[in-house]
Amino acid sequence: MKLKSFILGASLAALAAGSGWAEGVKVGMITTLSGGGAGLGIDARDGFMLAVGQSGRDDIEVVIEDDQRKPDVAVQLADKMIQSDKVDVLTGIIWSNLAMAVVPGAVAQGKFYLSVNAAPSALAGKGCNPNYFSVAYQNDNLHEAAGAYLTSAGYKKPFILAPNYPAGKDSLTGVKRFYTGELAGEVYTKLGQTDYAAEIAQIRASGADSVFFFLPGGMGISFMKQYADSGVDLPVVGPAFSFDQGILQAVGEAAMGVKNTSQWSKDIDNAANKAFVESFLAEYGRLPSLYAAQGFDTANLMISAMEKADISDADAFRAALKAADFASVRGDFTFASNNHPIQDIYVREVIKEGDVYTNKIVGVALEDRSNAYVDECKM
Amino acid sequence: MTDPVLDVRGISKSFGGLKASDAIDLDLRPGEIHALIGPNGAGKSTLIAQIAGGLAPDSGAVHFAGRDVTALSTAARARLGLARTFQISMLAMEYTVLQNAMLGALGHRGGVFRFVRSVMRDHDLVARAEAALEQVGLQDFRAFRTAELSHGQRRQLEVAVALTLDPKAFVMDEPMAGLGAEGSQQLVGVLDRLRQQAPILLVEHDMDAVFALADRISVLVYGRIIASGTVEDIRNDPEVRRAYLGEEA
Amino acid sequence: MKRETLLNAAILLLLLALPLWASVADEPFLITLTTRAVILAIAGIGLNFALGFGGLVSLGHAAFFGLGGYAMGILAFHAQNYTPMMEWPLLIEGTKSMPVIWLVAIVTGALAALVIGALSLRTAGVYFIMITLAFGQMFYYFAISWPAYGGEDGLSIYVRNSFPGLNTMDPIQFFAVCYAVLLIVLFGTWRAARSPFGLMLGAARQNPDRVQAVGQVPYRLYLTAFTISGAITGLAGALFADLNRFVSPSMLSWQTSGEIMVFVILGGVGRVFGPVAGAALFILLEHTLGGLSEFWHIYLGAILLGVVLFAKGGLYGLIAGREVAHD
Amino acid sequence: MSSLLLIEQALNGLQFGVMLFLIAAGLTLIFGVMGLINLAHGSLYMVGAFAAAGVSALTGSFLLALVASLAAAAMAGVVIEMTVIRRLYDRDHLDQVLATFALILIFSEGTRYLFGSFPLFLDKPEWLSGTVTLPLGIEYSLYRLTLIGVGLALAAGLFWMIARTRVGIRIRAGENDREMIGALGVNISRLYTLVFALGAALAGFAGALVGAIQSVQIGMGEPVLILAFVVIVIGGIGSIKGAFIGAILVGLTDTLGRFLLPQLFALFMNPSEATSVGSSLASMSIYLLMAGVLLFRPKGLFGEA
Repeated sequence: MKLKSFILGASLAALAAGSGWAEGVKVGMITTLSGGGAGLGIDARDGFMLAVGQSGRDDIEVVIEDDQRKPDVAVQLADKMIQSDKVDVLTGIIWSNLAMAVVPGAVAQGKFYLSVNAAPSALAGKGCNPNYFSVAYQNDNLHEAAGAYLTSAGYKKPFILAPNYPAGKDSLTGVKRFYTGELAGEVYTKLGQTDYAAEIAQIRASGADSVFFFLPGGMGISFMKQYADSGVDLPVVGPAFSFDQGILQAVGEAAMGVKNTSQWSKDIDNAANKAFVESFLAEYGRLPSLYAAQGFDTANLMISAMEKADISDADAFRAALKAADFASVRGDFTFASNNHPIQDIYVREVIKEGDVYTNKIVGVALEDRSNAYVDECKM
Repeated sequence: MTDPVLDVRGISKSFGGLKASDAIDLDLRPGEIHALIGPNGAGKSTLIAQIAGGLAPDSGAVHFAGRDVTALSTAARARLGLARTFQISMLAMEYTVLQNAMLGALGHRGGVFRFVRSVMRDHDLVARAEAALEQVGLQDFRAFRTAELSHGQRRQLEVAVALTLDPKAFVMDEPMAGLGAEGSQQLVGVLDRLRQQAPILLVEHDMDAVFALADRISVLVYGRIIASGTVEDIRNDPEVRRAYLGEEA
Repeated sequence: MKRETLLNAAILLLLLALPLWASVADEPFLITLTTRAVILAIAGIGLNFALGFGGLVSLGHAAFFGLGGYAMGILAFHAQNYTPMMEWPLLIEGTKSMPVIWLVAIVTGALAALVIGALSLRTAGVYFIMITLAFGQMFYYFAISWPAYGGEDGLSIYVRNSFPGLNTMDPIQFFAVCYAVLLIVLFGTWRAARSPFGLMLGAARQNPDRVQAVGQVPYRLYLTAFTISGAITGLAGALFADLNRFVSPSMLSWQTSGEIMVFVILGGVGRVFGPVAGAALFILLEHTLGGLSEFWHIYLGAILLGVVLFAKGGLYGLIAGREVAHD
Repeated sequence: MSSLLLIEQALNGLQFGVMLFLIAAGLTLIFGVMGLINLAHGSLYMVGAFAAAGVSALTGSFLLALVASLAAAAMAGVVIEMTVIRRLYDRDHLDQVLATFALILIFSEGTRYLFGSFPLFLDKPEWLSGTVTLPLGIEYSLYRLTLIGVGLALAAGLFWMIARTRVGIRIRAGENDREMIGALGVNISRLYTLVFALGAALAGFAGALVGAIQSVQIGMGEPVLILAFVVIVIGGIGSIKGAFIGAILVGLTDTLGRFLLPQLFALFMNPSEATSVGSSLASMSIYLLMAGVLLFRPKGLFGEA
């Protein structure tokens, strides 16, 4: 990978620190590069590699493999990276079910795992581990923020829906944690469902004053298109996943005006973020997505730890990670005691810039949000 | 006169408006070859299917070996000793000749649901199968794959498989079909000896074979038996000549 | 059929020698990879029992594979959390003992196959293919939406289950266990293929009318074969889950059924050792092609297509000749 | 629960069923005439949707996009028929399953190679947007109503074609006796290519129509394929009439099941659990329907006994 421009941020600090460390870090990245969900993995990878490149360090070696979104393949790759490539750090997994398959085994073998996206509750509470860090969020965070937004915006009767699988259930639980009022309805849809006519008809009949939905990937695209066409024009709220840069163009006009919650947006006003958005656009010719930002931050967190400690000294390296001494594109960023972020979660609105659909921040839903599982984590 | 081994009593079968079997009575007595003839479309195959199983008559009954088998499946009738050969060869083509014969012996003896001991080491079964092959003159072909056999040899093998069932009666559906003069002659010889073992209900188009073998002949036309009797009776029956032989001649 | 025997021996030796070498050369991942091939081979042998010997084209074997996996997952999950599986009407505890888990997996696979088979075998041909596929989907959706055991997230088991006298976390020891199971399953299948049942089942595949005419009922033969097939595949599922220390609904997805079928075809339908060769070849392809390109599925598809169209009989067909030996 | 809502849900089920029919019709036709089981049928659905999205992005015209979906799917159908499928007619079902499984892999990754990994955008045209008010005051999406209309019209056209036209007579002849139509002097291989292309075009067209209100993405064909299998198994393989009845049944069962089952369970469970259990059961409802039908009619509702 060639860098066209060399910019501020963590990279300069990295240069200044020089190459004082004898031993580098070997990173194993397991992510989804083929099949249906490949877009997310590709963005996370590109964000991560952008930061690695910008650091100018030649002591970071990254082994990248495609998990095909299959848990058994991910486990196999993790075994290979640990046993054969002898990596120090694992990262890259997008999906919670794959993370549940890989992370417990990897950290049990003394490896570090830095999550670029997936952060299931099981790994934040009872299953937490000192070597496991979620750089993105805790899975519930964006849903909690949506609940908080429903409350603060004064909605009295939201209709909430999510797919019938663990992440979907966590989602609605998260919403209800910060929205405790009356619900017009609560519906679980089939995972992978593509037609939402039945649910939309229920929404129409329910007397709801707003709609919250969590339908990742193609499900969200289908839902938004059909919703826009249904004549129901209640305000819609959701987590960022269905309104992210990669997917938004496929939703199109139907997404305009939707409020969505995210811990990152390309218009967060700080130097690191500006530099990131510009350099990503220059490098790859497209706007960065949430996943790209998470990948970028993950790499920079790791680099910041490398500057303070040698990977061979696991305790020092762990402490350096936990300090989170890097310039996050999200601004303020610290780790809670269970190694999940404490950060602001924003409310964004979908807008159109020229021909491109994108988001702008319209408010903060939750300030310095940690997560609900801190107390369950004993480590 | 001894009791018939196979006794078909008044069976009828209709498909839509078409009466394929119309109150048919037919029997088969020990030691005889009873030939069933009739023009194409007379309902011979339908009748065979009701006798051997697979098709239930609308009314009437089939008695075999002293019991009513009308409600029994094909497999159950076979276990009682009703051995059938098919118009089109129904053999396991990938198997050797011996293996095909062993299927019959195994099916008849039982003990199919055994999973460990090699079936080829079951000397009892092998001996039964080989005896049947010898009886039809296929003993030298025992190791051949069935697909490699000539048409005539497959016909012989069909008969051999039927033999392994230790049958009380044979029902043979056009065993001569597609055989040349030489093949027919050979098979006629085999069947001729077979009648001592068990009687044969023979459905056949080859009139030379029928006249050479049959003790009795029944003529089926449009689902009805229009005549039944000895070879001489049938040869001289005017109705048969008109309805059937006339056409053929 | 001397060449077939030679090939059998060569494959078994290779599968044994590779991990032994890897163990000496300190390449533990190679052991893991071979273990995977061995386990998938067992799954393939399971399917081959129905598909190759009985001619039952099942596109729903992922159901048995996944059920075996969940048998392991659920038992081990309760054992690791010290919660009983069931308290009423009788107390059932979880377990981490492999032999017990295998037994449960085998019984679960067999029972599921018995029920699915009893319904599906009322049909034949394309109906059978599609019905088994749909039953598989039913299990898949059930597993995804059933919250008790992780739903789509699946179940993680932190430590591999135990086998008396062995340390199963050591790759080579776990490999030895799986290899031994493979040998036992192979031996059993080889005997069954030559048994009275095997002879009659083969006849039912080639010509069901013939089987009826000799007094046997094809349905019973098919159902027995399908049940045995489900039991073997269930066992493979339990081993596979133990290899990954993880089980999830993706084991139940129809792509898994397709892949198991691919092992059988790549190796050679109806050959006792076919699935072993097929699974090994598949793992090799997956590993080498996956390194070539992000779009490696295209190559995999092309190779599969080539095998189906031009190399009927799979690897065994190419090397040992087209004819399947029966004695 | 109002009866109006129930009627609206029934309409939704009908619309879903009609679209399923377009896919299932090709599948069942190809099986009926050529005896081929084609797993790659879902890929043709995807090809149609991607072609439509591509042309729509270039020209902005929805009608052109629909034409493109028909053309592209039919073309893809002709190409795979002539290169691969043709060699499979005389093979057993196992080979057909494997070869078409391989085609799915090639189609999916090939499409990703051409179009990238992100879902594409395809929208319905302005003049089909919004809602109409039906009798009884039901407000219903105009586009969905159009889908029902187009689907029913295509179904009628298909029935007419098979019953009345020369091609239809040949198709029916081919279903009954392959050798006979050869003897009649019909060019069988051309007839087969034509039937395959027709089935492909129908699937591709459905892909484009549905793609406008769903997500146009890699792998969109497989769930639909499995549903189409359920449809033709219920209806009886090879029967167009069966495919139609089966599709409507599946559409209604799925939609109404999703809607009614959670409410049913809510009568005796707490709401949150009821939605969870109810929707779990709903996701299996069509498979239960299928198992039920097969218990009583192993060859489907309209299969030849």
